[in-house]
Amino acid sequence: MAHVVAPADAAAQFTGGVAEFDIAADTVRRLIAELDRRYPGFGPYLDRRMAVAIDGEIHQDAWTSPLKPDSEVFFIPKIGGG
Amino acid sequence: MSRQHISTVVNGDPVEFLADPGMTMLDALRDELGLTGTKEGCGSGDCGACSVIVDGRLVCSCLMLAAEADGKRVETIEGMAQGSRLHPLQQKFLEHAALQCGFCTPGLLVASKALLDANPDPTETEVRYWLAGNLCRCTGYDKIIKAVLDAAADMRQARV
Amino acid sequence: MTDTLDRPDVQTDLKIVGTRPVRPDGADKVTGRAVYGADFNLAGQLVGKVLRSPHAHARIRSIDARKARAVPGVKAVITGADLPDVATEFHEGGEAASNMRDMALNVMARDAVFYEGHAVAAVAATSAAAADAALELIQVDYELLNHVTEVEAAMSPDAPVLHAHLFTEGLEDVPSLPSNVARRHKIERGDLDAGFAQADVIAEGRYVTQAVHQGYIEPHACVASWGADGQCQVWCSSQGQFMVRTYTAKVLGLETSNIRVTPLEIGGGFGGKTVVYLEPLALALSRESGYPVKMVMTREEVFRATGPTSGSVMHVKMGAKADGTIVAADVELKFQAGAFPGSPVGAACMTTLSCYDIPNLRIIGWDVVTNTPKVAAYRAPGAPIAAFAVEQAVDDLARKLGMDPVDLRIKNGARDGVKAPYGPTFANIGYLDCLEAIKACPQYSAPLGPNQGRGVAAGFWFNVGGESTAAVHLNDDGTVVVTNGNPDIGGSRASMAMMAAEVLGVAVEHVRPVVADTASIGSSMLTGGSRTTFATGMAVIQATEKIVAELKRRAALIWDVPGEQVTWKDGAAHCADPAKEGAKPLTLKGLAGQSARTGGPISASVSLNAQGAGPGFGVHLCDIEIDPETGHATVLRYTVAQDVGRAIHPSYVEGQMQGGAAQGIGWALNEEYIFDRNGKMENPGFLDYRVPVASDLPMIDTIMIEVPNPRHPYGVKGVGEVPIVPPLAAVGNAVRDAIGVRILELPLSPPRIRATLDAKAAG
Amino acid sequence: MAQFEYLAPTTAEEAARALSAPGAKALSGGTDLLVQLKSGRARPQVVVDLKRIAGMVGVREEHGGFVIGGATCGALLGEHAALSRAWPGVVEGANLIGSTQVQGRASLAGNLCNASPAADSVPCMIAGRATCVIVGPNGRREAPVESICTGPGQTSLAPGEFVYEIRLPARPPRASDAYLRMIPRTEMDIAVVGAGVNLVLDAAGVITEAHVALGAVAPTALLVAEASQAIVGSKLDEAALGRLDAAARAACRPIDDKRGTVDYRIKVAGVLARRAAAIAYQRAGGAAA
Repeated sequence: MAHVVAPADAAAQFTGGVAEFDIAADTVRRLIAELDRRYPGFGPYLDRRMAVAIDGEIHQDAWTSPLKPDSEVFFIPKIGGG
Repeated sequence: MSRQHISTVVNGDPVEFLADPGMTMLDALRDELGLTGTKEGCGSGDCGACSVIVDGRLVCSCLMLAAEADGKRVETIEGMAQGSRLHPLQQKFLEHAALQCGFCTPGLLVASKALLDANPDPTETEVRYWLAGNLCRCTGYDKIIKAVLDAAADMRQARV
Repeated sequence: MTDTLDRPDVQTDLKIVGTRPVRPDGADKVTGRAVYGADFNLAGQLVGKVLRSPHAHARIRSIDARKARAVPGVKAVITGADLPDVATEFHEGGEAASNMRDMALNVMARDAVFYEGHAVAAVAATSAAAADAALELIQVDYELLNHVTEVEAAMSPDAPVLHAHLFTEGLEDVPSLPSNVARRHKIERGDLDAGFAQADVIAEGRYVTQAVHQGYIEPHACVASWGADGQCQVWCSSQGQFMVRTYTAKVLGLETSNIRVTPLEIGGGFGGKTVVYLEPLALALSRESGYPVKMVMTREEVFRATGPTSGSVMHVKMGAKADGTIVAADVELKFQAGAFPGSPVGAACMTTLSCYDIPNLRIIGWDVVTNTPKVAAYRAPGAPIAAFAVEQAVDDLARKLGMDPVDLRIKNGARDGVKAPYGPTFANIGYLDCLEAIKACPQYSAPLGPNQGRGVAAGFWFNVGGESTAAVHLNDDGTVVVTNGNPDIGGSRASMAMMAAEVLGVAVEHVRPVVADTASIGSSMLTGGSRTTFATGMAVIQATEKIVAELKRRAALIWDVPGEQVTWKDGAAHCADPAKEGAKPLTLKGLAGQSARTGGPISASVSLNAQGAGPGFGVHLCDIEIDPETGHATVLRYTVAQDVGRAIHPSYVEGQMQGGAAQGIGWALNEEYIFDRNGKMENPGFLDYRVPVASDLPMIDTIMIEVPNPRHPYGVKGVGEVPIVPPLAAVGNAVRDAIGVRILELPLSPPRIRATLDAKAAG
Repeated sequence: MAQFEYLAPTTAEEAARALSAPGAKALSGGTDLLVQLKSGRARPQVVVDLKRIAGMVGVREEHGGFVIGGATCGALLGEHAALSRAWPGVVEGANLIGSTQVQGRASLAGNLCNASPAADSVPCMIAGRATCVIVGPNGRREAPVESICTGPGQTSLAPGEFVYEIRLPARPPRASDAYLRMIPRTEMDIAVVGAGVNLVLDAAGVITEAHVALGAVAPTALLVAEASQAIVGSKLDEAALGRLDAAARAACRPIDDKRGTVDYRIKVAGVLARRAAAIAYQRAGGAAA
């Protein structure tokens, strides 16, 4: 079960404020699909706006990144640079 | 308004071109003579990227009419190296990594040459105040000042 | 395909990485031969110019260009109506995610103008004089609207609303009325009230900063050619030719294959050249005129119409226990986005407390549109602004606790295993090492004279990985070409050549780095986000490793030995097969000479999405002297300590540290956008927009701390953006130390410092 | 850049005739004029380059004083040893205008006739009691420098008139001057406040003659009589400096603009007047104040 945390404002908009979830998924792609099933529209929003940090490491576009059973997944706004 | 015939000497070569009265020396160098090494950063004499030497005097070519160059000697960045042998300032700027984007570098090299022609042994402060009219946004000036001081030392050495 | 390196051991016995060769593109730059945006010309090109709005906010009723078209020499006139009405679509072309509709509207207005300087029409003519004459004859019928520039004014309910379709995102309940607040960002952790309840000391402040510009010396410039067959070409200076291609295609509604963008040298960007302004207009003018079109911005246009970074109002409240443990932090950030949504307040929220391990925190960020030029990225976008507030609140805490400001930061500092406020757990970070380095540096203990002060401040930036492509080709004589898609703003060609040379084991002079156009190399994200040496470098290393693998295979073929018997060292294949005793090593030159017989040209290309960009930390120390009678501030001494991972070319890493510090010092002391009552910028030029000059600054001392990033073969971390984060607060803390009172509003100009001293004297 | 005709007459009379034409403007260093041409603030039909007229470029000593050609650039003044010794303040003012590059072009007459209240070279010319020789369609006349500027961008010159040369009077012994200005950076800015002080001392170090002129605190540079009276007869002691400070502040009629506030300019005018006086006093041979 991956422990997932989304930013408070994204949660406010789609999940009525719930920002932490536990989801059984072995890839980020499937994890996002499950979130979209629970909160319609949340999946595309996460894909468009969010980068993913898995166990402390940021992946900008990481559908294929594998998840360990006890992985900690953070959704964080995509980061631009100057 | 008729175009004016201008004859001048650029980097030691006699040159002639036609100039609208409103054309600046910078426009003439870049658009008429194809010497694009001298750059325009502001057009108002506040950045120094257009620095050239006219009759031995360091000036902003964007604040000078092309017509005023008639009969004058103009030195630009393109004239600093002797063939493929770089001027000591050009070499030191490379060795010290005294440039990043390089856009201000031509103006700074011409201004530094004018400085060392007038003052072969400047202090750090003298270099900084002489070059205050040449803006650089990338380097924070540190390596530029060190490169100029290093080149000055080499050039004094060479003169001995 | 994504080549993900899981856990490579960071190599340490390196021969070229860490040296300081002269950059391969240097000669052209010091002789004036390098070709920047405005230096490129095409035969028969027209001069393109833009008509810009004189009003900060107005509806466009109509535009009459008939007289303009009649001017002799005018070949094309375009307005918003000549460009597609682009639908809202978020696209990852350069920065995080840009709304294509907003970008198109910023390139040229359609129904309304949202800032003074907003493009409303453009002309192309055979001469500048004809183009100028035409601009003056374009009649635009404006309906003036109320405007607002200041961020808090724009947030108030009675403010004029810029976009009727704009409803604040990120709120619990979707608002019913449109407003100028595009988005609220929120990060929370722990129990804020409980945290503050434990605090023995509180530091609080309302901080204000103004919009500032990246200040690159090269104005935007491009040449564009629309072929009769619809094939378009663009030559321009930008931070990413692929970004220009993507955005230009979107704005003009073209297929990407129909646009080829050739990168020219770029005269500075700092994030400001990560969007398009002129390229779509030049192409549209070229289409209508049938000629190539060259467009070059004036310095005034660069200030009025290209992205500054946000002006801001910030509230910070921090609490600490007597023993120095920071227990709570409450930060609210209100940022100008300019004419369209998209300020860097999100990144500011994520970075503002990231140097600290604070259990209870709340960070709120407001993205607010205003009638000012659309904000663009400026080096670690948003982070310097937020650090100006937080790093001074921390300074106040240290004073109230009677604690050394560096010790307070060491006690609460982020370190491996600490969870960042925005989520991930830090690993392999050198923040504490930077703090210790500053504490030990000579400046920290040097005596101070009268009216002098010392300030310290810290800074963080994520650094970005992202998509990069690199290709390596072996030439017939054994020399090498390394091609990539990232414009070289600060010496990255040198780093690419060094990394390839290191893998090959040859001298860097034999490796020629090239920045290719969009049709000659795989796609690459732009140069920015401190990513190039990390991500593109990784692609270069992997591509070169493929070359070495192929060379070993070719050598095994030549020696007719099993592949495992061949090793690669110091630029040559060595044969370990006992049967081939005495076989001479096969050098690059030798293998290249026989490549036809062993399988053909030797080339390799790698495209990847680099993961694991190591975050960067920096700590700055500023000594300043204030003239109490004039309020003039002089920076006496400045030291920068920064975790640089592994410096590939140390001179250019030092250059980033010094350049970032100088921009931050300018931002702190004298730089600001000044708007008059009509929302018109009063200082659109380098005379009154005061960037630091050579005589303003001391030498900037640098301390490079190398804590390698294991996700890169040589341990590279991004270094370009962190150095601009601390200086605003380092200067602010130094001024506070010198005059005994804190000034909470930038810039710290002489009039403001003198007024503060007078108020203090008046008690 | 609007189109115009460029003329480069070789005699002053020719220049005066050319400048009498409607829409004619004089060009010396060009560091103000070209900026105005490009921004459209100036749209002349004719530009008359004065630099080829004999006497317009150069410095010569005459009857103990100095005569400076109207088109002489500031850098050249700095290289003239005798002038720099006699009039350090005037030379300082000229050599603070803009950058090294600008000082390679900008002239005293140009700086004066551009009539910016903040012109760096004007306070010390006024304090030095300099006069200018003006050539026009009906001959030459001489006028004190302070009579030239009548308001921001306006001068008392009649159509066709231009400043042919600046004359600095002979210096008595123990006389010197100094110029200071307040700018946010260390170079390149327009003066937020400027102060020029010219002093003559007697053998005992008592100030027998004093002239104080302030820049950027009124529509034109100001010659402040009360400031002179505040220090004449003193050895520039604290009391005298205090009176000078007050007199300077009282004379100011500044504006708020993007470079400074009214309150700031008034206060700093007093500060710079004091400091410039102290430097001039020291240069004139008085003990350090």
